[in-house]
Amino acid sequence: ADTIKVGILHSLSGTMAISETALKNVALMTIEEINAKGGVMGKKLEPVVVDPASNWPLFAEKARQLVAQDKVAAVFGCWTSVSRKSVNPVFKELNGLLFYPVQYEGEELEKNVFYTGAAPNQQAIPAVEYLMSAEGGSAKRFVLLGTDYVYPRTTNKILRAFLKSKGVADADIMEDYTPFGHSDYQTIIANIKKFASEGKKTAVISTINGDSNVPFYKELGNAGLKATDVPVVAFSVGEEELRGVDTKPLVGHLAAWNYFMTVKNPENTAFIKKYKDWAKKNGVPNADTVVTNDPMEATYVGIYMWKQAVEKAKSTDTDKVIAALGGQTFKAPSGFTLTMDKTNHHLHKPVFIGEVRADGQFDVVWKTKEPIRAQPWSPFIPGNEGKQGL
Amino acid sequence: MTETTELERRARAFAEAGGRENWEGAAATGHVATGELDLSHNVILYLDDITVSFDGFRALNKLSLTIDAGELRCIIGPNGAGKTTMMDVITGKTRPDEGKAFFGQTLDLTRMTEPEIAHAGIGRKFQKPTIFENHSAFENLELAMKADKRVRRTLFASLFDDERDRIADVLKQIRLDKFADRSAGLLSHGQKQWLEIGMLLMQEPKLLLLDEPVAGMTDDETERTAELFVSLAGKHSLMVVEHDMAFVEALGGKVTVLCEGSVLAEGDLATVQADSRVIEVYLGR
Amino acid sequence: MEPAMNRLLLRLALLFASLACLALPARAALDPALVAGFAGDFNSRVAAIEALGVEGSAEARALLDAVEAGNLGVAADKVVVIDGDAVKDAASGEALQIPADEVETITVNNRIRRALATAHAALALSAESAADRLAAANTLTENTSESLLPLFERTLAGEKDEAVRGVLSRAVARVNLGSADAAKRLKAAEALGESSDPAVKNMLAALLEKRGEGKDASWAEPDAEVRAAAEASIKAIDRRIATAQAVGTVFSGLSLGSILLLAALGLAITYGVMGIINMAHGELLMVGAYATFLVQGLFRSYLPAYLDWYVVAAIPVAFFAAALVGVAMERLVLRHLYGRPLESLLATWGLSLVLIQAARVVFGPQNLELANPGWMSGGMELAAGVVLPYNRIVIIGFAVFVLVLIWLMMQKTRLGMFVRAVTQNRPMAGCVGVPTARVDTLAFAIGSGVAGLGGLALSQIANVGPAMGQGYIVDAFMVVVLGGVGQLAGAVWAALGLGIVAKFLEGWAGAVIAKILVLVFIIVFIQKRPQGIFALKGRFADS
Amino acid sequence: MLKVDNLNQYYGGSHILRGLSFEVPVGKVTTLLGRNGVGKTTLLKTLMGLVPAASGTIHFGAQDITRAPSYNRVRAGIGYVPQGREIFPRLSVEENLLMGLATQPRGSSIPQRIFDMFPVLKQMMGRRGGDLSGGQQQQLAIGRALAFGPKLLILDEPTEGIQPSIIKDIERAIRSLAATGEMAILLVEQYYDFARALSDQYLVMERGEIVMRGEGANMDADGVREALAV
Amino acid sequence: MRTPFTVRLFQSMPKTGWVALAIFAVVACVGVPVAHLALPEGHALHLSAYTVSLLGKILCYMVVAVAMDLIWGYAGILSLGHGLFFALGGYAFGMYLMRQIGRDGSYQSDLPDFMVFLDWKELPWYWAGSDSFLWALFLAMALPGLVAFVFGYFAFRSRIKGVYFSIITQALTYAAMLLFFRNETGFGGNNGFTDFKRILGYSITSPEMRATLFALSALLLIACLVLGRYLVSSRFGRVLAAIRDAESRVMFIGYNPLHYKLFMWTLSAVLCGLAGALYVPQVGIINPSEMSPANSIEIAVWVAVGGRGTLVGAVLGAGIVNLAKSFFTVTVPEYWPFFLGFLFIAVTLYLPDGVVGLWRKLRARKGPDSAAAAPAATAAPVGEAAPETTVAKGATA
Ligand SMILES: Nc1ncnc2c1ncn2[C@@H]1O[C@H](COP(=O)(O)OP(=O)(O)OP(=O)(O)O)[C@@H](O)[C@H]1O
Ligand SMILES: Nc1ncnc2c1ncn2[C@@H]1O[C@H](COP(=O)(O)OP(=O)(O)OP(=O)(O)O)[C@@H](O)[C@H]1O
Ligand SMILES: [Mg+2]
Ligand SMILES: [Mg+2]
Repeated sequence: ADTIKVGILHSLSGTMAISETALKNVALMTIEEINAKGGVMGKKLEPVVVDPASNWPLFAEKARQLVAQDKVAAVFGCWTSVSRKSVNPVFKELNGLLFYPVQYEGEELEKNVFYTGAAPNQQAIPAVEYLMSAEGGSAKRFVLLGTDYVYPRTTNKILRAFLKSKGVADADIMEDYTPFGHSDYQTIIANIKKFASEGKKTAVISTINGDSNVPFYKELGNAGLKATDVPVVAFSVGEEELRGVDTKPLVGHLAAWNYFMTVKNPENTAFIKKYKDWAKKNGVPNADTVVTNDPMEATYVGIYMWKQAVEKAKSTDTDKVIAALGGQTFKAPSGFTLTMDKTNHHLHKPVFIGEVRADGQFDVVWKTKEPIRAQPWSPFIPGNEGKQGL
Repeated sequence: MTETTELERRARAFAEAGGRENWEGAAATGHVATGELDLSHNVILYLDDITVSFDGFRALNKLSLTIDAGELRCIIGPNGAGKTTMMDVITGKTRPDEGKAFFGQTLDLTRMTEPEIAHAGIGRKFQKPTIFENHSAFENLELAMKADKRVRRTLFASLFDDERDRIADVLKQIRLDKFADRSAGLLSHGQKQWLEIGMLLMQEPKLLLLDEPVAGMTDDETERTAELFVSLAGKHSLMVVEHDMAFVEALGGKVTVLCEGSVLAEGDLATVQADSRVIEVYLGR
Repeated sequence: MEPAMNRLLLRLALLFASLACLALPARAALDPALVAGFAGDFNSRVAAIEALGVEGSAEARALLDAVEAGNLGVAADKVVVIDGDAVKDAASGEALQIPADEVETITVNNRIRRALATAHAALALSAESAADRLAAANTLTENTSESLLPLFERTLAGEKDEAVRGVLSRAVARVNLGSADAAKRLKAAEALGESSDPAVKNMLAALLEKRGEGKDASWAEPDAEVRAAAEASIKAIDRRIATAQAVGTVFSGLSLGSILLLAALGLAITYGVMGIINMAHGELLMVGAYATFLVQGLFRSYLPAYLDWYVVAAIPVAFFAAALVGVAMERLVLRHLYGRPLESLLATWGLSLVLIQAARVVFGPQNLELANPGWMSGGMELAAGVVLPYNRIVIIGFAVFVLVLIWLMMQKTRLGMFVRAVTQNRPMAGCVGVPTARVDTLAFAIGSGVAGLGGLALSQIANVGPAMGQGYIVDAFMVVVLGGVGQLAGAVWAALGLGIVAKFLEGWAGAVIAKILVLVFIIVFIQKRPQGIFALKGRFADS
Repeated sequence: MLKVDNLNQYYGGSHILRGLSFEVPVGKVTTLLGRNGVGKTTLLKTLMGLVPAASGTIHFGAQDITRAPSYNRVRAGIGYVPQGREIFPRLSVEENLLMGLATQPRGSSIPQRIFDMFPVLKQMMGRRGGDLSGGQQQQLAIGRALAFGPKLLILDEPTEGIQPSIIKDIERAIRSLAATGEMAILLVEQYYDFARALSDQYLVMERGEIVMRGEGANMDADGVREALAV
Repeated sequence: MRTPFTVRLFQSMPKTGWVALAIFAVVACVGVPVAHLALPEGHALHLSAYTVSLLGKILCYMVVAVAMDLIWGYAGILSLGHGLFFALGGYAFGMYLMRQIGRDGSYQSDLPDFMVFLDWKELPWYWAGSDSFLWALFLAMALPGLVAFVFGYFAFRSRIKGVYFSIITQALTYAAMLLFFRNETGFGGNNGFTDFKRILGYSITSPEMRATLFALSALLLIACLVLGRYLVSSRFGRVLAAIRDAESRVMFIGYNPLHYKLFMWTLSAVLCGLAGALYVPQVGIINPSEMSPANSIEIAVWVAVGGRGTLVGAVLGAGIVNLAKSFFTVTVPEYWPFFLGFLFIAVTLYLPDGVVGLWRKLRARKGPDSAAAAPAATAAPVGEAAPETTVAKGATA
């Protein structure tokens, strides 16, 4: 064939559409860009878009269809952990290739999957270290707040162990969870207030899932919990999520990512412009206010890394591409040159801490000097000692 | 006139069939939690001081009434006197606030559920015909038929030939043989009345409660119905509520007049009709 | 007399200074030592900011503003201020020959912002309005330190306002609690009984700690009298906290209840009264919310001065937008389904899919931003940090308003009677002369419009996005059914009951378990009341 | 007043009304008799527009109402007492009566004569219609149809379930209504004596056809009773 | 005198029905395996793994639809919580599948991965026996059955009916979903169970296993249909329908509706559980979102699309909706909800009795002598044969 098919497996309907649609867009944009530059090994890329509709068994079905029926060379997709868990066996069975662009809880390594989002040590831990520093406000007490599912639970488990190692007593950690789609944060915020008012400097670490963030932040603003008193650092709130929030009362609350739209460097300027143009051209709703965010960048990076690996391997054969991917580097919009780790299929990524601005963007207040290597098997979870690569 | 005798014969045959214990183990069903019907004092229904009120309104007010085994009793009384409510109490649909209700000597109706009461032998025809609209007339009768009505049996139940014949008989009797397969919901009002009477016949209850059975029937049919009921009396006990005096007369039994929830007068029709209070509140001038 | 005089003089001086600032490019120099801290590490920067606040001169103010604007930086070991393209020495204000982009500006993060707030508060202690002073005093109390003591005492000497005095003297007491003078400590411990701050309670509790055992036992606070005072004060604080929190919980229950009610009221009409199993009800909420969003957009572009009132203007818009969608739904689809309630489930499920996707295609899949207007932002602070947010208070009021409206409509108008009659016996309603088709459309429009109002209210609390309705549909049905289908009063009790039960359970068992328990509660409750709270009694009920 | 011409009506496959033609003159009581299931109710439902006429025409006064929706027929002045009462169970008695005024201007009140005829309704104003006894409901249904003063009153077995004294009252009322000369009355009845006492004109229906018609006074002579008794 | 059981069983379905079922059985148990296993990939009749597992999944949905129809269509009880029973069956069997992973998980422990990770030191008591296939199979039926029985007993005893019942079933499944989302519940939280390896030691990804699971699903569906057909055409079915239409009347003739409803309700749940058990190995994942209220509503939607109150309808409905979904999400990924939404609306508006209703109508039009004659004959007016009836057909709506 004179084209190479690639699959895009992101929910365009259902609860996850809110986040995943933008990833589909960025993937299409990247593919167009690659095609405009002559494609991969002289062949054009042909995107195959399907909608797994936020339904996990459907993810597996669609993954199988992409790999087995459409014979795509690689799939870019998934957001939630459970969707990834659902498709993992399919990629393993059919020896396909998946690029997963979202920060996640780790505790996994699959030969057929490349993780371009952050592992906990590339996001959560630096963020907490920052909060504990003088600069971050020397927090002594922590509220670990999340939606009740695996990513928050795991992250908080890791953080608890981490905090303990830093000498934070159990009494100074409050852990609380809300159901999916929870929209009433009155009690929780009252509890946080109470916990925070007991004397020690308190910070909130939020792993609240997308949909609940708007009510959470609205309540936060109206209940008068200011960032200067009790800062909230979030791991799943980025530019896209903040589009639904009036951020004026939230200035100063934080997020930790490997990329922010406000990062200033030529790659990012170009990336943002490309995406805005693409959005306008393709009639994306509200095209003039589209934003870029971390998983979008990760998608972009993932596709390029795959392209480079295919060109290096001179083949789209899964095993060859996997072999070629290790050690690939790419100058990412984050301004850093990212490297695909040879052994663990994760990227070395820089970490940024950003504070929310009144316009819904983030001011980077802290960043790592170098990209950090991922630790998918967190050393803070017992039993992981010695686990490294595949 | 030959037809009348034919009907009579059929009704009588029917009444006899009712005595036959042809279903397996009525006693063994365990359905009748409170024991067997005991008619040793020849009283089948015994109501004593029954009071029912709805939001302060006394629909039944210390009502006492007994019906003998085999008796055909007519109940008349002004609209709203509490006749239907009384039947609700007897069949367990409404629980009385006070008072006793016994079926025979031993069965305390106020403590039994509707299916238990039905099983013990009380059948009822409602004032507004209530039948199974989506079932055919035939199926309506089949469901009503006296049988073991527990799930386990019903799952594997099928019709015996004689049961089938009996249904056919009743269908003919209620003049719905041509409508056997029609959905009951599509029947006319009068036909529904008949169907409900048919269901009651199939049920072979010991006590039949009939709430305005001839409403919406022609005079001719009213007569036939009266004959049918008369022929059922003796073997069965009947309590008939009607406003049609001609019908009540044709039935010929003892008449009880209810008014404002209690008994106003009792006696044969002529006496009652002569009672000035009855004329005042009920019959009119 | 004297303090007033002081303030007057101070203000005059300030005025003069700022005039001077405007008039003269050169200004009075600050002590370079004050500024030097900015060149140091993070902590010294924070200290520098606080020092500037205490200093309080116009130059200091200007410098603080520069920090806040991100214009203060360090270049060539000098602390400098960027002023347009020019770079000036921070202390002296001399222009320097350093290009602006070589200055490494000080990042303004939370810590800096907090220091700035303290500094500003210190400055504001001499503000004219008592409210400003009170706010400043409150801010300072939260971050007291020994260094602020002189400032407090200075201000207390001249302060007249009782509230401000109270706050400040408690702030002083907090500092004095650590004093070496037992008398001071005693006074402080007594004074703090007026507080309702858990932090104060912890400070007092620390005094009561016992170290060691038996004979060697020693108290953190050696003076028994002080301890007794502390104990009494703790009790007083506890009482205040407990009441405030109980009020807070009841309030959040009411608030949750009112939101459930608003989400369910429209359904109480379309389903409860008309009998249409409206699975697209959530999407009608969404339509109302999106309409609100559009109104906000219009105000932003055309009436920015009145932006704060967009929510009020959105009330009719949200109502009619949703009503219009409702009419379309009724005319095109539901009209053909009366008397087939189960089919309405299927059709409205389809409609819901279509509406969600339409919103996604037109507005995009993300959430939309709806800001609380100024008068709905923030909250009323009860004691002990319990805040009743204004948006929630407004929504409770709004729920009552909508409820009264519907109640009047259903019970007091002929339309209401017609609607009830049509649903009870459609053919017969026609046979007494009710134009059934029109009544249906109207009733459905009203129900949908009310759902739109619900959407408007939700937009002030929660997500506005294509799938927002899905989050409420289950709750809405539960409210309507728990109350008893067709019983508006039932829906009200159900919503409030669920809200308050949920909030009390949540305080006790956490949000997840609370939600599960609430559902179990519904299941058990229905066992007791198989027809909902306001069961229809009567002989027709079971037929 | 009402003129029906060659009316046909089917349920699914079966022909229920077969080319019916008749007139209901104003100021007279027209009774329609027939055994169970011959199609009387179906005819009335067709007249009210509850089931569409398959063919034929229905004129009310000068108006062709064959295809008019039910509520417009009521607007034109037809009052209907259906078989089986069909009251609104969850509306109060008062509201049920007010429903009878649906075509009247807002604020019209329930005429006193209804309470004169059915005193029990006055007593039970606040009770829900569905809680009434059968006979009370029937009275309510008649009261509701009379409330707005129809020009044509259609009654489907109105005496069903009503106590004798009130039947007599109804009889008197119908007669007096007819006697005003402003109202036409179409009465479907099984209760022969009642029908005969009221009829100015009768129709007998059988299997969807009108098989006998004549003056009310001749009913006995014409052998209507026997015709119904086959 | 009395027709024997086997005859009645046979008579419960028209001959064409039996023939169709037999053909279906042969295709599913012989045809599909051959097409999947024996035919080479390029062959025109070859069935890919994708197709087989997709169809297998849909077969499971069909069983659920039939179970739903039995309780909704025939007993008039609309359950908005059937997803729960399906998921419980799935979880019960999923536990077995997790145990079969053995030490092949990423932590190489005897415990399932998620337990290792959550620091569980041993299996919780309710996992006891989960390594036994038979126990798992038993549990897949018993668990949903028990839950349904207990829940149904109280609900029916309290005479909870109609929408009140529907809503509490919804509350039930919702509560269960939240419970299962919790990591502490011991079922893997949001991630649920995945990454299955074997059943009875055979690889779950092997084509043979896939074909076997498919055939088993087909057999289960056939069994459900036969059982369902028998039930609804027996007197039991008629009592059930009578309860649906007039529950209190049924009591007055001596049936206890509680027992009837409870039986059907529990049976329906058991069938769902079995379907769930077969579903999980075919799709490779079970997670609490299967219990989300929307999923349960969708089950009702399948049945409504196909035609409530006909078993074939339920089967067709589940098939059509799910195939349409699979098809549209690929061909028009961004607009498929429009297609599906309009499909639902169109069905309600134009096919009041679902797809089956349409089919019947068409058949009635094609052959008036066969299909239409029967109702026409029964619908004759009083005391008369039906000479004119065929002419008059369709005159009224
Ligand atoms: N659930 C209820 N709520 C209020 N009132 C009720 C209720 N049920 C019955 N009633 C009242 O109780 C009285 C008795 O009603 P019942 O139906 O027993 O009368 P009835 O003797 O059968 O009359 P009819 O001859 O008209 O059928 C009536 O006045 C009725 O309005
Ligand atoms: N919806 C329907 N579909 C089919 N047939 C019907 C329907 N309604 C009534 N029928 C049949 O039409 C015939 C006429 O019914 P209708 O109700 O008009 O009779 P009627 O003369 O009013 O009888 P009654 O005196 O018993 O009220 C009956 O045979 C009845 O079974
Ligand atoms: Mg009565
Ligand atoms: Mg009739």
